[in-house]
Amino acid sequence: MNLPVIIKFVIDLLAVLLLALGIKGLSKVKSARDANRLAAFAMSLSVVGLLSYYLGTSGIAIQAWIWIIIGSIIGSLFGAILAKKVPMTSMPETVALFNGCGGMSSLLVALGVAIFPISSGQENFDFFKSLINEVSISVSIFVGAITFTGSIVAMAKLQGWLSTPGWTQSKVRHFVNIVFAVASLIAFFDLINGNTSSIWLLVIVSSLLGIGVTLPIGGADMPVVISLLNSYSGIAAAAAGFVVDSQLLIVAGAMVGAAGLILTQVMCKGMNRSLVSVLFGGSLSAQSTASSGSGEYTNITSCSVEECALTLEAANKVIIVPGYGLAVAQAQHTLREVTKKLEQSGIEVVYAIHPVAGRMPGHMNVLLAEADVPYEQLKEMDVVNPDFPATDVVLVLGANDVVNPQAKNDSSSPLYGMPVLDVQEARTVFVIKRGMSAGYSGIKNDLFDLPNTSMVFGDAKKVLNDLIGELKDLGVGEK
Amino acid sequence: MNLPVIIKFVIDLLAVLLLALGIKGLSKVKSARDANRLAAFAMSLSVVGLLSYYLGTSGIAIQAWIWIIIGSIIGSLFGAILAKKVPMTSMPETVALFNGCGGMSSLLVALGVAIFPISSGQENFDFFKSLINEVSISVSIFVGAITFTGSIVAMAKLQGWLSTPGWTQSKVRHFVNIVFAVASLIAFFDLINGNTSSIWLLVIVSSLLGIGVTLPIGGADMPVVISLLNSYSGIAAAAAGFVVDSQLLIVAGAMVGAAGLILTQVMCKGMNRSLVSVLFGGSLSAQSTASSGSGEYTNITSCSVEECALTLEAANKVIIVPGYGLAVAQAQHTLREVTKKLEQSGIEVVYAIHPVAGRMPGHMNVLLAEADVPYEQLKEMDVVNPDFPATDVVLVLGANDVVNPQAKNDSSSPLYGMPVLDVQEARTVFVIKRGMSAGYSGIKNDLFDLPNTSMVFGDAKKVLNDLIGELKDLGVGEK
Amino acid sequence: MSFISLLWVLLLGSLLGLELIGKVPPTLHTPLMSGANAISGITMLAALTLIVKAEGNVPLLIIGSVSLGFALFNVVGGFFVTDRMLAMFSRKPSNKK
Amino acid sequence: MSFISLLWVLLLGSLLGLELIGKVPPTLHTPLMSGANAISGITMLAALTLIVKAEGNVPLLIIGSVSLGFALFNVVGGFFVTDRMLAMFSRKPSNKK
Ligand SMILES: NC(=O)c1ccc[n+]([C@@H]2O[C@H](COP(=O)([O-])OP(=O)(O)OC[C@H]3O[C@@H](n4cnc5c(N)ncnc54)[C@H](OP(=O)(O)O)[C@@H]3O)[C@@H](O)[C@H]2O)c1
Ligand SMILES: NC(=O)c1ccc[n+]([C@@H]2O[C@H](COP(=O)([O-])OP(=O)(O)OC[C@H]3O[C@@H](n4cnc5c(N)ncnc54)[C@H](OP(=O)(O)O)[C@@H]3O)[C@@H](O)[C@H]2O)c1
Repeated sequence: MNLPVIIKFVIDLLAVLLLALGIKGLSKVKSARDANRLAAFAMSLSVVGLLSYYLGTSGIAIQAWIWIIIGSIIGSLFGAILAKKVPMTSMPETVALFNGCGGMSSLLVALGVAIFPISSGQENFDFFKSLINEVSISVSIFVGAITFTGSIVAMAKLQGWLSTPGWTQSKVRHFVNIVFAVASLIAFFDLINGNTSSIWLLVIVSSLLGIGVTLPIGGADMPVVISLLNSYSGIAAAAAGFVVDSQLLIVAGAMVGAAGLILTQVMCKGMNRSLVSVLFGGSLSAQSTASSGSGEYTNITSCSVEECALTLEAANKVIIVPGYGLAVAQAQHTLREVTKKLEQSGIEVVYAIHPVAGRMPGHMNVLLAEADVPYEQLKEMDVVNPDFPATDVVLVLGANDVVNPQAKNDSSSPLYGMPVLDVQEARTVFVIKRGMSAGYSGIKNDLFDLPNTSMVFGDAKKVLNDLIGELKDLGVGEK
Repeated sequence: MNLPVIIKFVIDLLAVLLLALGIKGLSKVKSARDANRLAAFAMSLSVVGLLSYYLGTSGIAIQAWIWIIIGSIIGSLFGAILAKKVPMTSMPETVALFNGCGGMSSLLVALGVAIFPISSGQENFDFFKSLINEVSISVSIFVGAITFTGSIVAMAKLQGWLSTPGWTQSKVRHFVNIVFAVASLIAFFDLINGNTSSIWLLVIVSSLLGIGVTLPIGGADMPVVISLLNSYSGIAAAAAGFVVDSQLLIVAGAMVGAAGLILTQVMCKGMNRSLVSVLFGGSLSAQSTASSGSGEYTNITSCSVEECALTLEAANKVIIVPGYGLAVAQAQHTLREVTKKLEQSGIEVVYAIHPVAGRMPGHMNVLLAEADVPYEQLKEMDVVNPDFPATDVVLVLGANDVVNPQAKNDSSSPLYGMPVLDVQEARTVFVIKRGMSAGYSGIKNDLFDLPNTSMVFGDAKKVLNDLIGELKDLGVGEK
Repeated sequence: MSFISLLWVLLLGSLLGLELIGKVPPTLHTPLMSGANAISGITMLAALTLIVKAEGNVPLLIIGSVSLGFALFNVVGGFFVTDRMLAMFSRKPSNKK
Repeated sequence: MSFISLLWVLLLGSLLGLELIGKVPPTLHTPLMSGANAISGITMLAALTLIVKAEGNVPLLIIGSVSLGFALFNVVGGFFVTDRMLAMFSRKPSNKK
């Protein structure tokens, strides 16, 4: 118990306090941004604590410094560049990529320690100590590998690089995954028994398990999966903490792991899904192609962009409902042009934001903020719902489930209970989407059958571009 | 690392989990009772864990068993009897007494270890270890003694056995307490330096410090003080955990200590007080005798019990506002008789419960429940406030601050911002109290000056008894 | 290392305690205080340890036994009295029957 | 004893994590996930330890350095991207000016 130990303890303690404050603050709108910076500061603090500890005790070799600097510069640089450049629409895949790299880091540390046992500075080396070491190394490898491959698959699917192969929707996948899981378990115990070579088996089968579990899950469920994998990477960090004997790592990893689990639950609830069905239910969209075929629409009115423009011109109050389709079509900037034109002719325009509209919770706010939509025009569901009866035109842009009246009226519907936007109460509703296919939940939308609803078929971005043309022809927005 | 260690760890872990759940559950109305039982179960579990550990390792001598059984039986018996017998009005002092005994227990353990150093089973005894031991022993003694004497003083003051001596209200007390604190500090360091005899100095001066700090505080602030001392007894337990090397004790003590601190804060806020002014401001009632003299009442209407009875007889809807004075007069049962009579004549009677009416937060609910007032008739402040305009008669029974309209109207008032019951909006208000003296806050009550308010002077219990007589004479409640 | 870990345990226990109580309705302040107070009687474990390790040292046995008595007075009384209070609150459901 | 204490640290850290997040508004789900993800890059400390203790073992140095790179990619990128997202939310006050 010398000075460096005490200093390091105090710094670590401070770092944990700040990290806890950071996680707590990130869950409140007011404090979120400061909390994020606080957490970042805490992380740098922890690095300072560690380095100063080694400087004060064993010292750090020049060679070590070189590798530290190389690693940090390259990693930080790529991270910063990617974070700056990536468009807001690609947030889900970006978070997945970052998360995967965190898992990879834990995996590598554990591998390194396993292959080249380092002198841990502990004099009283005993069998028990080495057992703990091997267990934590194995856990770190197992969880780290799953996190890495799972996150990469999630990213690839979200980017559209990977589609959902048909066979992954059959029951075969459960069998395959069970085989991987059992193989991991065997490798795990073999490793603990002292058979170091089975480490590679563990790496391979746990990587495969990560792929096998993530591949069948549909793109729309990805936010939940990423959140879960994020929780895993916390667990991997905690396991790495046991490997290198660091309480700070254990605490921080455990906190992130547990908080990630809670967040995953909260997210599932927000989307009216259960974690089990996300993980083992397969892709929703695959199921839905069947069920949406059976939902028969009887009273669809389709109309042209021109008609839509004419109605808009005559309106006083317009509400825009952006959804997942808008995000996919990346049409938020085009939308902003349309609404500018309308506003210039004195039409009141407001955006109705459903909490889970888009690709991730809160995604829509970010997308529209990026397109410079003034914050005052974004209205949350609870605020905007009473306004629909007094609204002339509602434009539903690539949204589907979040405007489905079934959620309120039909207690047998799987959507029942999810809060929705009451667009049907407006005078006229235009639904802009590419065809009659269902949304995320795969359920028929009663809204489309209502007499005051007209469909405008086409890609959201194309339709909006056409709309700009039509509005120009009508002289809207050109006083 | 053998079986007993593992078993004990698992049991301890479970106990901590259940204790955490218990503390959490105790803060929600729905789960509070179950949570309390859960916590009790967790405590017994921890005892089982400890005993089975010693049975499995060093064994427990017969002699030890005898002393264990004697101690537990006597302690539990007295605790259970007191808890069953004590009237609900004496809750604050009962909690204070229990709390003090917890502090005494920590104090005794630390004393025992200090006087007769026990073999702690640790082979690698070193200087550092003994330093930690001495620090934790000293902390345990210091905090334990303060908790004990402070709680006993609090109890005695609440019971009325001790009044607030005049000199404790002068600035002298701060000087005296500083002397005690410095002396404790000296004894503390002397003890750590290895001078075992100064242990008695530490015991004495920290006991005196506990008395010196608690004695000047007025009875109405006692709930806050008890809550703070409760937090201290958690700290004492955690320190004892360091002494006997028990993580369970450390965790449980730390949890209670921290939770107690938060609760103290929350309580202060609920009473519109600050912790600093509670601890160092002296007795509120001592200050108030001065300030209440300066508050001049200009328009007091006093009336007889008979008049009050006549007005009640003619009423359709009556609201009762019970306060601290009712608790002091222990008139809740008499009150119940009055309201029964009124109800029997078809008059609607409701009780308006202010959250901090009474001697402790939530005390009024308990008192009235004990007097068998049906739960439906107890209305919380927010629920009952809109009803006052449609009410014929309000009976304010020994309440003062909680019905002071200044809290809403006068931004210069110390009460400003505290939510109050809007009794002045009723047709007639009767205020039953012994004289014109002010309430807890020492502030003039504008309500008494209002034209629709009449004062009925006298002890609450006596007035209510007279009222029963008058109502009987009027034939109320005797169809 | 072991002592540092104990300090971590202390810190984390405290943080957990701070987080556990969020909003408490005023009606529950007293029962919560009383329940937490009962839990602080966990020092009974320290008293038990003292007795078990006293190895026949009679004064120590007596101190331990007295300490245990005080602690159990706190624990048993505390939980009982809290239960009594909470029983008064929870008349709600029984009346609705 | 030391290992038991570490397990306590693990347990309490998890409990604390469970308590820290109570109600999160849906708008914050993504930033919270992304911020927590950045924190999970704390494994960078393990990578650093590996490098410092490698004692000139070059393959180990390389593994450590790559691991550090991955971790810092996660940390730096994660915090930046979270900040970018949250900056979009917090236009509220700047517009009110
Ligand atoms: N935000 C989140 O965090 C999140 C995450 C996961 C799941 N979810 C779930 O996703 C749903 C979100 O509701 P939502 O109403 O926003 O979306 P949705 O119900 O998934 O519907 C999106 C609609 O957009 C249309 N669309 C797709 N691409 C388009 C394009 N390029 N141009 C025009 N239209 C296009 C689709 O119909 P066509 O194919 O006919 O064009 C589809 O019906 C909810 O059920 C929610 O629970 C949300
Ligand atoms: N409940 C709690 O947890 C708690 C704890 C601490 C402090 N407080 C504070 O205490 C106050 C509670 O408000 P409150 O309106 O209930 O009480 P209060 O403002 O303290 O007033 C009580 C009144 O009762 C009268 N009284 C005393 N003994 C009486 C008796 N035997 N018969 C008839 N009247 C009697 C007193 O006037 P006379 O002397 O003229 O009779 C006094 O004005 C608040 O300010 C609150 O913040 C509450």
